[in-house]
Amino acid sequence: MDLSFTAEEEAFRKEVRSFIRENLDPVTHRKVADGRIPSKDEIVAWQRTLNARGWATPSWPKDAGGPGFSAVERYIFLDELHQAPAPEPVSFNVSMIGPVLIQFGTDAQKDRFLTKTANNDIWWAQGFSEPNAGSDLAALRTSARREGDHFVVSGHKIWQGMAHHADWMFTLVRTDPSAPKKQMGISFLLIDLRLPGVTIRPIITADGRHEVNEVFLDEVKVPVDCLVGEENKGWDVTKFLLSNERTGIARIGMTKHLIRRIKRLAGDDQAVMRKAAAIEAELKILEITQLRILDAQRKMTGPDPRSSVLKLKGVELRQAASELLLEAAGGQALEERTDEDPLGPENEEWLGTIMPNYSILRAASIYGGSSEVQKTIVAKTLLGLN
Amino acid sequence: MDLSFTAEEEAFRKEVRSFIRENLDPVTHRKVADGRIPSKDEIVAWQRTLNARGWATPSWPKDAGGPGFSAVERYIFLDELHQAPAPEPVSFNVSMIGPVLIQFGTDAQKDRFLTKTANNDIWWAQGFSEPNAGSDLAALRTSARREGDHFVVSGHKIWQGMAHHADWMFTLVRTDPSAPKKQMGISFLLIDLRLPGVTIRPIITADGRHEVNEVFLDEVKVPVDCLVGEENKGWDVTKFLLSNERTGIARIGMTKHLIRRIKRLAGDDQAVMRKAAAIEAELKILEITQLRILDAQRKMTGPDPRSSVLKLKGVELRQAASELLLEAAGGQALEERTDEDPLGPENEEWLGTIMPNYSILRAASIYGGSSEVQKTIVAKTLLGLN
Amino acid sequence: MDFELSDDQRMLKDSVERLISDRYGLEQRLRYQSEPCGWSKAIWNDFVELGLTMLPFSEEHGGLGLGGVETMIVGEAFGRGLVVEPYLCSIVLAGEAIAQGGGEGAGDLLGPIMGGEIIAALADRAEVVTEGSTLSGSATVVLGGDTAQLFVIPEGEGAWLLPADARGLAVRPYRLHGGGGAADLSLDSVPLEDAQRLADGAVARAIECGIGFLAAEATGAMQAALDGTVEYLKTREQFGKPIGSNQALQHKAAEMLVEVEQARSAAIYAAILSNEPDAAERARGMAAVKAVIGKTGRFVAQNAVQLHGGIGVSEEHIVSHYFRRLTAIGMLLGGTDMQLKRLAELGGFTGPEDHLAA
Amino acid sequence: MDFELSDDQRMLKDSVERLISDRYGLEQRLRYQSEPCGWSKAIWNDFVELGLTMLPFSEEHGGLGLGGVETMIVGEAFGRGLVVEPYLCSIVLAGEAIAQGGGEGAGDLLGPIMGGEIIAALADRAEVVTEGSTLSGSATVVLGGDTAQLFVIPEGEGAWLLPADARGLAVRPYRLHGGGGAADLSLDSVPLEDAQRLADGAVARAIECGIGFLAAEATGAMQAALDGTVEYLKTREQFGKPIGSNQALQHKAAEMLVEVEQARSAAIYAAILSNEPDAAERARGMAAVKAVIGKTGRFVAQNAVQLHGGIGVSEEHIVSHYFRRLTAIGMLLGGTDMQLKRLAELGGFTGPEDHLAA
Repeated sequence: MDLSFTAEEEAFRKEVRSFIRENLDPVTHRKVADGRIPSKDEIVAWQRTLNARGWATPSWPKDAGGPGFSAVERYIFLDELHQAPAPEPVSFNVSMIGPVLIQFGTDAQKDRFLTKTANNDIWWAQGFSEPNAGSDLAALRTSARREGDHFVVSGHKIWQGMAHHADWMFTLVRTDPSAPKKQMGISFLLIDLRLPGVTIRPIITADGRHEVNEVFLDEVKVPVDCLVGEENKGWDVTKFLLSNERTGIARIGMTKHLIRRIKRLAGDDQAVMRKAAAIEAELKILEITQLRILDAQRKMTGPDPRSSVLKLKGVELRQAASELLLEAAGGQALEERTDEDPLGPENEEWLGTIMPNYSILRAASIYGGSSEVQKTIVAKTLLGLN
Repeated sequence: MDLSFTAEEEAFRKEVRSFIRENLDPVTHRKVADGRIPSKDEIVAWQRTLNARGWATPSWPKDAGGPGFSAVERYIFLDELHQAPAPEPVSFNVSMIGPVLIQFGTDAQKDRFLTKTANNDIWWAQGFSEPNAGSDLAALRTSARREGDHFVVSGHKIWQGMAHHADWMFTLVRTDPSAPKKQMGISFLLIDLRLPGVTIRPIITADGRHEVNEVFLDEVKVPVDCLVGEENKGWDVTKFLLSNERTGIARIGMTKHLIRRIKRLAGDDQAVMRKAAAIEAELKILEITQLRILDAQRKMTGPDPRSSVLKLKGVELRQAASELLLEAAGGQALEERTDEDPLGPENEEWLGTIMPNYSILRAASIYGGSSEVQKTIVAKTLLGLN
Repeated sequence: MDFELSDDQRMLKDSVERLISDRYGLEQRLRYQSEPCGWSKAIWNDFVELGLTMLPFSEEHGGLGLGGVETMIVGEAFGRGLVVEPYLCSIVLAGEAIAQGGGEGAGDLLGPIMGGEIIAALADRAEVVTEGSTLSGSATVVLGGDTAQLFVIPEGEGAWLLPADARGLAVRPYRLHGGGGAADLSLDSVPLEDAQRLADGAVARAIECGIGFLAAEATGAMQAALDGTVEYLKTREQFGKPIGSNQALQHKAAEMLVEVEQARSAAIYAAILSNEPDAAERARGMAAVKAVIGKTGRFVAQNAVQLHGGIGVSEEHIVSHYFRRLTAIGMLLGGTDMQLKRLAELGGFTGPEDHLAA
Repeated sequence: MDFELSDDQRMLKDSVERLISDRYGLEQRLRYQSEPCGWSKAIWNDFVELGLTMLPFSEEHGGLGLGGVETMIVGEAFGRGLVVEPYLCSIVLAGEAIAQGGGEGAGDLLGPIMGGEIIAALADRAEVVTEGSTLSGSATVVLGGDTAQLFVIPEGEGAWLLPADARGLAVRPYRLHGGGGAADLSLDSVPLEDAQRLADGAVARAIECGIGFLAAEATGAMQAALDGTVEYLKTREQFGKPIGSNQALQHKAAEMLVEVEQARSAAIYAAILSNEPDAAERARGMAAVKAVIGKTGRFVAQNAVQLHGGIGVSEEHIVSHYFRRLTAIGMLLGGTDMQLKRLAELGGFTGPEDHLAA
């Protein structure tokens, strides 16, 4: 039993850190460190910088154009991005549609999309949830009827993160409304968002930001070559996508960054420092849990329900840290500011997004499988309770 | 709106306090203050002292031999006992079987039992739970078949608090196994524990004490005049009993006593004092909640689901205080002592029962309707969630 | 002991609640917030006409001479409506400080405040010193300071009254998360010769009234958040049944109810405490009230959002606004930890002595 | 990075677990506890014969030269069995202190300890001073002190080795809630001339090993408590169905699992840390380990009892014993708050500096 990284892994960590230090645009870096969301251009530029180094798609295998990282390298790479902090490669591209196309795409689809996806020449949106299909995703109603070489798609999708930046959307549609089980009539479709009949409406969230959207589809004609996998077999693709790429789900590096900010703001407030220590202690141990599960996952295939453990504790600690950061910042954090406010002096802690980030981080226990859903998964699959 | 007590109520509080100060045996007082359980003789003696003053049965109406306290007086009386601290009148006698006999008993039963019950000439045990009938009380199996002037009772009861002190037990038995609903075939019976076929077996609990018991009933011949209410209508009696007498269910006075002990032990440990303040703040507010509900209950009849609110928060704070007391006492509280150890010097804090009491107090969120059951009651009756 | 409202109080409650339900929907509120000063002059005038701005002041000062319970009634309705008009800052905080500490001139000062013509604000986080007959220093997050014409600046146990256009006084106004506005003040040798001095203790008393109002406001917001959550649990369906049929969510809602009941008790306690003559008793009690409001508000807000799922963090859904306002309330006039520290320093409610010794 | 056990470690695990499952049921444990010294000499001899008492000591000292992972394996099995024999005090605490600080004589001193003939104990809560060549003061809750023949008494950064029958040393033995025994010591001018001095740092190192062992023990106890709880949820029926079909109880069990996984990680971390040469790194890490063990143990113990209902607090049910042992573990060698205070004082794991600056 050995917790230490190999010399190669340690060297890789240093290499990643140096690369970030030397190549991340200072303004982008300041923004992420301040808890602001960078602009689309800044995010795209950073992903292209990473792509030029071969690192934009950490989970893709070498023969699909990825770096062919080991699980540990992937972990180290993400941890360094989170701690730096630097923007992650756009997850819709890199962790979601990319692996799906690699696994289920036709050669034509791979040729058409993979390179552009890695380089963010195409920005993808995820079109899964609907107003009445949240946790119960298979209840979706967006319909696609086949007409010649096209699917004609109509429906209403919601919570499309960054869809206003996006060029394409991967989405789930109901192609067989008469299927005996609701999971059986669903297909996985790629939709060009510039097509007629697509309307994107912003949703402003509790942090005052425009990050998510609704997408209305009104008789949108989607060519059949945009079907991924078989018709009516979209649920298999979905299950693959949702169980894929859980590395870094605990977001430990992001929480560490919050701890750094807390310590800068706490000064000599011993009560805050004690609470920070309580979070740090659990976080340090969660890092071990993360590595243990990573180690076990190297030796298995398919989804690992223990990812739910990482998500539950990771979210708990990240939310606790964001709450403590708000406490450390005090009343002045209540002043309304926006991500677009000018950057302040280099050494001044930016309070402007602490309250918005505390607010929006409550959603971390909702999206990607709410904490309630995760507990049910743990109870059923790890404890056998039904 | 007015939170203050009337001059009469304030005077009554003083009177109760003086009475306790002047009449409570110092050894009994020391024991309760130390967190020990007094002996049977000490408990009986105190109840008789209270009874001589007319206060042993605070919830009984005047015409049944009680003091005829108002709801507020009952509250004040119990609060003073809890804070003193002094033993409560034995609840099996005073809060459970007494009110049942007053409501459902025949004149003969009242004459036979009430006076002796008030004076603790009879000590009662409660015989409700069975190994397979806990939260699901109506699943009980103890059977009673009618044979002439007797019921012949066989079964296995569990968790009889202080049954080893008891002379009689009120209990639930199944008299009609063929009833269409399991609640419909149950009768409420009084059983003399000296009858042949009764065996009492101690259960030692996590605090090392013998407080609860199992009672085995093997063909026990119980005279029919020991039936309370109608045959097969015992469930109505039970519902009355369980919903009756919720005054003081939050046990605020007991928690205050724990807070006093915490403060004595904390010395200048600011962290403990801060945690004590957190409990105290909520406790102070719970007192207002208690009074609000008391005020509302004065104007209604029947069970009040808001009693569940008091039980939930009251137990939470009492358990938190017992945990903090353990923390304040530190490692030395781990030394095994018993209630029978000699009393120490007057001003020395007795650590011996802090750990046992912390342990056994975990049961406060289990018995009398577990916290889970209380939350279900709140959700269903106060929020209409089904 | 009596928890019933009097007939007059019930009438007040009805009329304030009607005003809020008629005039203070989420979209209306957005409109008010987009007015230049960040709130609605029309609504403010309604408050004046309804007498709300005169409510807590003595008849001698030209007010209605009503007390903590009436203020609580207003606060609870305002909390449900998420009212952004400067009632807390001008009437409850600055107004109360002037009423308590303004001596003979208080009535004259309060006139235009009660009339709604002047907005006043209390700088509860001021750090200032007098130098000769001038005042210098700064103050952060002065509630309502963005539109106030008159400032109460605590100094020592008393305070100074300064007009917003006083020489040497700079005001940096901004909006607050959760609604309302504030300002940071910077004071550079502001002359005190014309300024009015408020008597010692007035500010402490005003802050206690502010805590009482926040407790009521929080109670209204929490109750509304709970009501909305329960409604959502009953109507939102997933997997073919209302999500409220999930026992885990039922239990979470039950836990919320327990905390809302505690918040309500805290608000009532604060209302009654405002008449308590013993300053130490008030200080202890108000520290407990604010600590409990902070803790319960945090719990209820977080769980209301959680049980709403995604739409709980949408600007379009009112629960996200309750969340933010409750978060802000927890931080204003001293956060939970500060209040508990204070309560511990004051010795708490239960001393270490034997109860029978008392 | 590798979390697999080696073949030797797996063999050790199998044999210790078999010993515990064969010889350490709840009733057997009760019998051992009722022996005069409060534990079983026969079981102790089994431990000796299995080599467990030699396990952590270097081959140079006559031990097996094994490390933190092996100790963790033993600790976890002992935690599941609720072992009451004086392994922690004599081997892990006092033994380690002697091995670390005993210099050239350590091997001779350790011989009878490894042989199981002598029980040693470490007074981690000693308050003593030297006066000339004597030692005076006291120590409370010395683990295993009730049956120890040899005491390690920390003084300054080092420690003194004293036989239990030393002149001026009074031992008040007692049993502990949760199992095992301890003693309070009082030292009245105990002569030091024959006493052995242990080198500076040895006690600190021993206490770190003790924390590691407690972490493993706690993990074993928590896992067993969770296993028993899940089994109970599946088999106990109320209202015509297993109580484990209640979603609220399922979720509580899931929360327990998360904490048990954290405890296991803490134990593993401690095992690895025991080889860490950097003392500051070890100190920080062990503070985190103990804090997490205290918190998770409290949570798992409380919920295991709660989900068992009434029988959870019965002496006859093993879950009540896990509850008490986990409570005790949380309090031994420094409670959670003390560890967090220490971690904060040590600066924690993440400094305030920018990550990229490092």
